[in-house]
Amino acid sequence: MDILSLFVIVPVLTVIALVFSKGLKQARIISMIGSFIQLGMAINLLFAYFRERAINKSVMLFTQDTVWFKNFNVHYAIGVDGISTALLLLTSIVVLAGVFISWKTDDLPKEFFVSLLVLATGVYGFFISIDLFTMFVFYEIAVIPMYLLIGIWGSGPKEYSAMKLTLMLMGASAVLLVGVLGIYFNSNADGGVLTFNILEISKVHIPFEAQKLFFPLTFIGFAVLGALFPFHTWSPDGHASAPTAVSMLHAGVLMKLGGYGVFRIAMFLLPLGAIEWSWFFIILSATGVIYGAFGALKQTDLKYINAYSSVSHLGMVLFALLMLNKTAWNGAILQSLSHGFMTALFFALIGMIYGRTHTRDITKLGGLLKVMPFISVIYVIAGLASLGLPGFSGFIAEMNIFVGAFQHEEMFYRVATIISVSAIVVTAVYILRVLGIMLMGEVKNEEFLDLPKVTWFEVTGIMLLLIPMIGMGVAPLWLSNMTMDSVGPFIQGVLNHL
Amino acid sequence: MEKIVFYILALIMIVAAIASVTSRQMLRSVIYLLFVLIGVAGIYFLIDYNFLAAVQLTVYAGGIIVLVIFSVLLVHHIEMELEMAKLSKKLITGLVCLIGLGVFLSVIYSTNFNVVENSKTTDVSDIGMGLLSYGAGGFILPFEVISILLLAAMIGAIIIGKGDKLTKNDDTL
Amino acid sequence: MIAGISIYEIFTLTSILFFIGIYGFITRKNLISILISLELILNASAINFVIINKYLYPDVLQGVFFSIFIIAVAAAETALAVAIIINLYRQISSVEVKDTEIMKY
Amino acid sequence: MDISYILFIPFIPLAVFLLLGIFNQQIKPAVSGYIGVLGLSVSAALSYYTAYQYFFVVGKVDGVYQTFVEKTVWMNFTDTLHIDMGILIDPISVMMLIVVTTVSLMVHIYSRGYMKGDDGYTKFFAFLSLFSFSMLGLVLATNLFQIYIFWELVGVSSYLLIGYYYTKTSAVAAAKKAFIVTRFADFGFLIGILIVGYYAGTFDFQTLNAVNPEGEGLLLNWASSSFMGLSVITWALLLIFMGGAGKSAMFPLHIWLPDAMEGPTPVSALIHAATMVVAGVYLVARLFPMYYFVEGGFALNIVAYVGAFSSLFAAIIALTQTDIKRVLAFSTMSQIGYMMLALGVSSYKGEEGVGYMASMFHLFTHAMFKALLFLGAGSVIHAVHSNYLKDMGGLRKYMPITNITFLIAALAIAGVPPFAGFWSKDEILVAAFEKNQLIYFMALFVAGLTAFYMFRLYFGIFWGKDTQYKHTPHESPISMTFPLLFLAFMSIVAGFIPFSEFVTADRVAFEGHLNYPMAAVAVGTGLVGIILAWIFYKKENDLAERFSNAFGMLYKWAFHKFYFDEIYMFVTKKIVFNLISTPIAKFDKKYVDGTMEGIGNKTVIISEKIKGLQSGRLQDYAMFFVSGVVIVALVFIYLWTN
Repeated sequence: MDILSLFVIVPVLTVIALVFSKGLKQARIISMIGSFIQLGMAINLLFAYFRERAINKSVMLFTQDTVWFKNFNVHYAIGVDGISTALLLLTSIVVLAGVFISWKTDDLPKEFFVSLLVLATGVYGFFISIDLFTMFVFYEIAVIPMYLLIGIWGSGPKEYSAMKLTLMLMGASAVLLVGVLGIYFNSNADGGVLTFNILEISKVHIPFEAQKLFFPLTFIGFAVLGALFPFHTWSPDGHASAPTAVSMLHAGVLMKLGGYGVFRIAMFLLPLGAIEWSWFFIILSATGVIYGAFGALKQTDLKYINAYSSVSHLGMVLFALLMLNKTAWNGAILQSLSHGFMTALFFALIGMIYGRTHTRDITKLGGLLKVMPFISVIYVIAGLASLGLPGFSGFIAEMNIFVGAFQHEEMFYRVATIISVSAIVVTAVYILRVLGIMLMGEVKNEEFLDLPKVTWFEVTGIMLLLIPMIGMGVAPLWLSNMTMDSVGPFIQGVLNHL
Repeated sequence: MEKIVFYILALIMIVAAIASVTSRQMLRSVIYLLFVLIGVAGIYFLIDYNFLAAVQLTVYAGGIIVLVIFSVLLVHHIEMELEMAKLSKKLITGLVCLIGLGVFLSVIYSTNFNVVENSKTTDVSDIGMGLLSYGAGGFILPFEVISILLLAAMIGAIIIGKGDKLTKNDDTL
Repeated sequence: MIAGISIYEIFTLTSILFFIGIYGFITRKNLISILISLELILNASAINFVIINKYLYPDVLQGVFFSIFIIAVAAAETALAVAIIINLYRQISSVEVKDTEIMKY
Repeated sequence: MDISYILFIPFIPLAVFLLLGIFNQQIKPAVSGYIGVLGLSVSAALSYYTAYQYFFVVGKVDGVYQTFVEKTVWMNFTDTLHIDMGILIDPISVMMLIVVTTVSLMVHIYSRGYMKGDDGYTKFFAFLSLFSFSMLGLVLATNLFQIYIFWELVGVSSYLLIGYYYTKTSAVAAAKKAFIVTRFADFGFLIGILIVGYYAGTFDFQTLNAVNPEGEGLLLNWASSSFMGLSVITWALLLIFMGGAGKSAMFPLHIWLPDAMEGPTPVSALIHAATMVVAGVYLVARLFPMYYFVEGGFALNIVAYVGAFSSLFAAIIALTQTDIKRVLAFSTMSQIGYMMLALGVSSYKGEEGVGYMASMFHLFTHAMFKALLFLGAGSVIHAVHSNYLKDMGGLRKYMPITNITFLIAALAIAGVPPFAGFWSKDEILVAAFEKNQLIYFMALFVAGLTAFYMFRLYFGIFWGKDTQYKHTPHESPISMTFPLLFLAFMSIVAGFIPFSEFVTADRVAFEGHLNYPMAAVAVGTGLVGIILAWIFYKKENDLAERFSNAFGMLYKWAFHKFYFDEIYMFVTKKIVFNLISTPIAKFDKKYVDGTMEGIGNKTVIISEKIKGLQSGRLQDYAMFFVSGVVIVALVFIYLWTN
């Protein structure tokens, strides 16, 4: 069994084991063990990647290729580069943290963990695939459990939110499918057979007209998941209704699929289309950056604030990807990782606060620093990380994006960059607003004075997310170099087409 | 002569047909239909299909119409006025029918039919031979099928008409 | 053959009858009236069979046979329809279409 | 010169921070105070050693002070652009090391007394250490990006320390305001950095500063690119200065500084008087060759005017304030304006660079006497539990040490010889006089105002009316008075340091000398201010009130800080929140989400309609069937003929 396929097999085995488990205790132990194995594999993969990279210069490592649907030349083709390795690591950490955070799921625990791990399977599969069709299949596997997770274990108007989220994402995948098929049917533009393999398609000169037509479809198809303005509205409602671990996984990992897909497929395979359309999508994504930040300014529900902040941060990812520039692309990858840890941490903390105080309305909270110091301090740290404080992952990601985007010669791109940069100010405002209202000040509610202490599994979950975030921020070089090396062939591939 | 007869018949049939579908009294409607059916029989006579005309008169004008009249009498008061459709619906339907008619006629008139001049008279024996023949062009099988069908319909009609209630509990209605 | 009358005129007549039947079928609100309209349609097409047989293929009798079949089927259909209508009337004391819509549930 | 040991100077406070931060609950307050002081003392000792080594042993080669750099790549952007982390040793960074560690050490010692018994004692020391680390990192930065990184870190430490009393709403608001205003300024700074990075291809100070008057080298790359009549690099410098102005509370980004006084007083002394707020000055000094040479020093002129105006503006406001810490805050702003204007009027070569030297000199002396003033004020506040002048008076009897040290500091800031402020201020006035008469007269006027409001404060606190105190005020403990005495000592002797020997624009030492006429005028102005204050405030009388009434409107405006807070409030609350954010939230709910929902709802409605077609009515079906047939027939017969 090769090192990558295990990423799909282990969660599936965990799911099977879960099916035969009884009760919460068994379910969570099994999920925890499964997720631990995943994390171990991800770390192992990281080292294996470094060893392999030293001797192997091809774009993708550990590649495997098996035909599974001959008529359409669909392969189970897998392989990773530095980017997918990093994202796999992110996924495994967030999944494990998510399991810890859902330690106390009382309601249908077995089914909950099964859905969670099915979702994880989809995400893992998506990150390792290099075949468009296989990728799409895994993408759908990842998106579907969301409906159940929110619809069953959610809170508030959960059916509505689940429906909205699923419908919008499904709508997007419909558009995406058209784009993917468009790419597929143009993959023999230089002669040869039709193929879904990304690496092979990238060598083909897809006609300009086709690129122009299919780029927006592919881009929007993925970008909806990446909360592109104005298709972001599923995100606030969805996150608000979702249970904690699901919010974490969704914002932390699933939304990254959008950016990753844009990078791997839309930008890489359709570069001419990307250039043709970049002005339009840059306007959208830069709007999203500012708009999300301003949107967060006025909200009072913690999850809404965080959801809008995600719109802003992930807008930055799309914005960077559209710049077609190595540094900016690297920044986009780093931002994906950084936002993954950060937002998962945020949602975990929000879940803990909500679990204790039973409200997410910041105007009803106050003085939490006094009553739950640990969670509050971590919230402050997460907040500071989110506003791009040096020493945390967000800073290096944003700086890469800004420096990269600013390398663009044209005035339009520069102005868009400056507009995006201005979001850091607004971000500071809304983060500090939350900190000021919620954590500081006097304790507003007598009941808050006697709240349960943090538990070991909550601390573990938090630390799992916090440590990589600080690690990335303090010593970014190795990670940044790893992703930068992997971005290299892609940007080169794109430039070859111009 | 025949031409005039045809036109008269056609006029009667059309007027009667229109009257039949627009009359607000059930029984009149049926009687107008009777005129149309008789007109059809007249057409059959005109083209020398006497047997057919006779069948038309007996089965249709004689049988079916009587059946319908009975049912009308069973379920209606004589003077009862029927409820009519909304004007808009009538207009739309009329329009659609007129357009359809236009399409039909334009197709018919633009088609060049290969008419064979003849004045052949068909007698009953020909029809009987055709219907009961086993050979090529024989219609024994459909004939039998129709017979069975008629039988089945008859039994069905009796069973339905016998009057067991469709549903036992009336409160669902 | 009717002397002096072309096939076109007869077709015109039958087409008119046919569409009057359709008009009636759609607009009438009473089951028996619908049945009557149906008879109109059937007759119009029966005439067509016969006419085509007579004018275009005088040597065979298929059209006639079909007419006979149509008459037979019409008779059967009417018998059944009348039976249903009467039964319905017993059940709900009405033969208006709108009252029978209950059946679709 | 082996400079790697200098790494310990910032890293010891970092280690202290981590220690105190992580084991916050486990460490006893008394121990944590000692840990903090001990860490800082080591750092300070190392700094002094560094200074000695640099200035007297290895720094000078052929009469020119060398730059020593040690750095490592921290993060790669492109092949040429990368962020380095490292240390850069040159005269100004060494000088700043001394300033930061000295003041920080004093504040640490002082805080042991001042914060005694506070709940978050350990936390306080952790934050102080974090700040010291960040500030030292900022000082030692080798490139623009590194300075930006530490710039943000000092910003956040400042945020944490201002909001130290986090249950107090005003403190939280002040912390937020400070962070956001400086963040806004940093936005400009960052864009400036981006521009520099793009056009120069480097962030490195040494490479950037290697410009020369002939406009060779790096300048060539930029000459072609201009934007709105100015070359892009001037824009970049202006934007960088915007960042500096934000941190240094220059007009119009000054509004956060007075509010920042909500923090504990030692914090105000350390961050908002001596070190962080001079970061802007330090930044301009760091890039001085660029400011001076690029486009004939256009950006530098702006610096001078902004500095001069801020200086005057703040001095006028300081006249009217009644909260003693706010008076000091505005005084700080005014003095930093002084430093800025000194940089602005400076030239590069030799003795013409006296402004640069004077600015750094003033930075140094100001750090000492302003920290002293704040700590003295803290001592007073500690005694009377109030910030307001009206609650004070006649304290000289109760607090002799505080009284004397405060007087020394006040004399120093008023520019009375032989105290430190006199020497540095004199040099600034000389530099201004040579370059720009307008600025000179503004500066001179400000000198007079400074003397006046400082002695208004002094007389108001220690003389004036004999207030009856509920608790008899008493002198502070030794942990608090020792820093006062030490800083008072520094305020006296710092002026005699021959600064031009050490810190000059072109790194070549020159002989500094006193310009007697200028000095006489400056001292005269200062004395006038002191005498006026004497008349007004020494004894309790209503002169001051009548005087302020005479000014009427102007007094009222100044008292309300020229309504700048209100303007900003208006912009943020009314415009940003009510006119941008609220509509966006509504817009999002109503239109963006509405559109998406609308699509869904329309689908439902349409499907309802379509469901209606499937009515079960035979006649309707017949209708559709016939219509369909007719339409299909029409289409196929007439429209689609081939």
